[in-house]
Amino acid sequence: MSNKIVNWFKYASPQSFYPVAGKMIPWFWVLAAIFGVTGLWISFFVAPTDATQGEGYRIIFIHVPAAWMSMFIYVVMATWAGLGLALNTRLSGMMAQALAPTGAIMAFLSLWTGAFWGKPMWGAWWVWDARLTSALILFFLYIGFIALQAAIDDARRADKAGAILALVGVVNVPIIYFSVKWWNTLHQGASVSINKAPAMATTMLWGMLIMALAFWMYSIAVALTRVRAIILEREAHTEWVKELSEVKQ
Amino acid sequence: MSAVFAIIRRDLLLAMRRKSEVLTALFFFIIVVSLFPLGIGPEPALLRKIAPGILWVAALLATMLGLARLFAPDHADGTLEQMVLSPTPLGLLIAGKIAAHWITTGLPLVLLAPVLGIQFDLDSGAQGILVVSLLLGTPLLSLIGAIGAALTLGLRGGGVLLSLLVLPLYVPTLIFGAGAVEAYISGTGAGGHLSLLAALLVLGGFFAPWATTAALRIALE
Amino acid sequence: MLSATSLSCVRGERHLFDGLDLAVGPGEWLHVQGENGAGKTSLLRILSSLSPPAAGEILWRGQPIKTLGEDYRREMLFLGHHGAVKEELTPLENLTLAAQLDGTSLSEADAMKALARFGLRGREDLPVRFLSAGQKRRVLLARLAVRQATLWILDEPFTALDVKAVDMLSGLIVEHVTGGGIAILTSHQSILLPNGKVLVL
Amino acid sequence: MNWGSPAEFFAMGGYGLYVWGSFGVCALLMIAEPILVGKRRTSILRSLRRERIAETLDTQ
Repeated sequence: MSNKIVNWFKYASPQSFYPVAGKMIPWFWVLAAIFGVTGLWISFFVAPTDATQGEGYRIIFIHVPAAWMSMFIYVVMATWAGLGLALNTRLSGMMAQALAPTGAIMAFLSLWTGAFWGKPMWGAWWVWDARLTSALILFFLYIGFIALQAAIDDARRADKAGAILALVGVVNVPIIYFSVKWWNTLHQGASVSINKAPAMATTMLWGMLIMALAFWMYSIAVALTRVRAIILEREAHTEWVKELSEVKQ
Repeated sequence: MSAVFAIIRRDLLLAMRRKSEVLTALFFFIIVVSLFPLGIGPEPALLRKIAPGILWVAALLATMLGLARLFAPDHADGTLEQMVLSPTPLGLLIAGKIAAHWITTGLPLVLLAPVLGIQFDLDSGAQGILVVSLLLGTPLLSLIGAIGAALTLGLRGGGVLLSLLVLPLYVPTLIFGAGAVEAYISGTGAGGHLSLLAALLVLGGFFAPWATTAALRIALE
Repeated sequence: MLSATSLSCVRGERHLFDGLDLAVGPGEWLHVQGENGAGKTSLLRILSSLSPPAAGEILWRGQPIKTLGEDYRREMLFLGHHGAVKEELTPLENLTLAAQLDGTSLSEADAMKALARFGLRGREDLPVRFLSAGQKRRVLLARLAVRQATLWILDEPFTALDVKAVDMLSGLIVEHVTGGGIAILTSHQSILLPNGKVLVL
Repeated sequence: MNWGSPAEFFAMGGYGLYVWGSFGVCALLMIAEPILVGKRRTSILRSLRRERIAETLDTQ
């Protein structure tokens, strides 16, 4: 038991995590490519045309994974942040910082694709649908997190302040989602919801799941690449960074 | 406990000595609310419909005005350090400061709202619900805002950053607060909204001082 | 009574000090010296429990101050660069509110007496912003006089004081130390007080 | 197979703008993000190497 904890802490130091991440990144890119190609193939060539929404529904093959990932990344980010506060490990804050831009991009994609789906289906680029509205607020939360960290010069303070904001955010996200949904039903929002678009056929579900896996692998690969850059930036003055082969050449 | 009351008394005393800050927020509230009919048109039915939303959004923005100065003066003159070093737990003192902030910004808005409601032709029942919703909601605005004020303490561009952090977190309060009045006007009853608002207030009252304290300790380290 | 073992302090990338040991007993005072940026203020903030040390431990009466918490803070008085004096409040209000914040009670008569001792008689009811910089510092001296604390941690207490006030403060410190108290302070001037130790950073 | 010809594929049954607008922006961001992250990495590596050279100059 104690052995496991020691091992875990060993990988929690930036110095030992840096090479491990470097080894893992190519594999996640390969997985992302495999799932991505399969997912695209299913979404365009296997999944049949929808009876009511025609070909337009194919947008959900990226909309839903982007929406899922934007929420999932926020929770993962808050978890890292919480770990950082509780255990005072340096890597946790760097991970949270590395995840935020990818999460923001996912939130943006879910908004963008939502709008491009909404235009033909609802006849408007933007509808105050409960999901789109919560996605918009989630996007603001990401931007706030990134802006707060950018405004603080001291890296340790930035990590800790960001961690508190992420934790406050993660408590609020369900409340926001619930309140927006409540607000939406009271005002009798759109009757077609973007997620239960067509009667979910099995092939569509598979396509969505595989695309979600592709997004997931992509996010891990990008976040790990970014965390490696952050480690180099923050540990620039340490000996081990100066001894790295990519620095020495 | 006496230290908590001392903090509240001190902040109220300071607010009395610098009346302009309190009055600015109050007049901001009045002016913003009065601008809407000018922009939209004087039709009473329309105004009645948008009144809850406008009054609530204006209250939210007016609360934001003073937030950046919630901890900044205490930080600048070293009082915050003394609060950290006080034998009384910092969380309690912070709760006291948040209470004082509400008394100086939230409470005046609650008292003023019915007067402005007249401009929007709200009947007395809707006025009552408006006051109750603000009474439950404005403390929540101070509580959530305090977290943002603590996080952005001493940062460049702190004021703008503060609104970026805090406004998204205000969404549930806005929805339930304005929704309560709207629900009353449309005849569905405001009970559900108000009890949810009260539940949020309990949750915020429990967590916000704690998160604010943690954020302040980080800012002071 | 107050001892610290192998303290280190890191600001950003810089190590201000490492492996610092110190011990001050009752009836002693410690003069922390060093160039600008040597970490004098940082050391005082660490000793006062405002910021945690990067490494090392601080003991008060043999117990770590981290676990003592409020019991330590009740016995300790810290005065930083900024005096925690509110410009809008009068010296009297500042003094009583500070006492309440410290968890002690201060009668108005005692507060007036302390202010009078430091030459602020007749200015008790004037908002502090109408006072001169030196008079503002005297409000702080009055606070030192009324606060019952065993350990004083004072960051640059002699700045902005005129000759008379410097004497008053020196007298106050001597009185405190001979009464069994402890004082730790930073100052650019050399101070001639009995029972002093010097720590150079 | 859903599509008779490439033209049909690109038209997406009249939803071409919306479907390709979504997939296009998605692809664009997912290409741009790794490139930007890669740039961040090369720029920090470059400054680290420069520092190394400066240090060797100091010791000489």
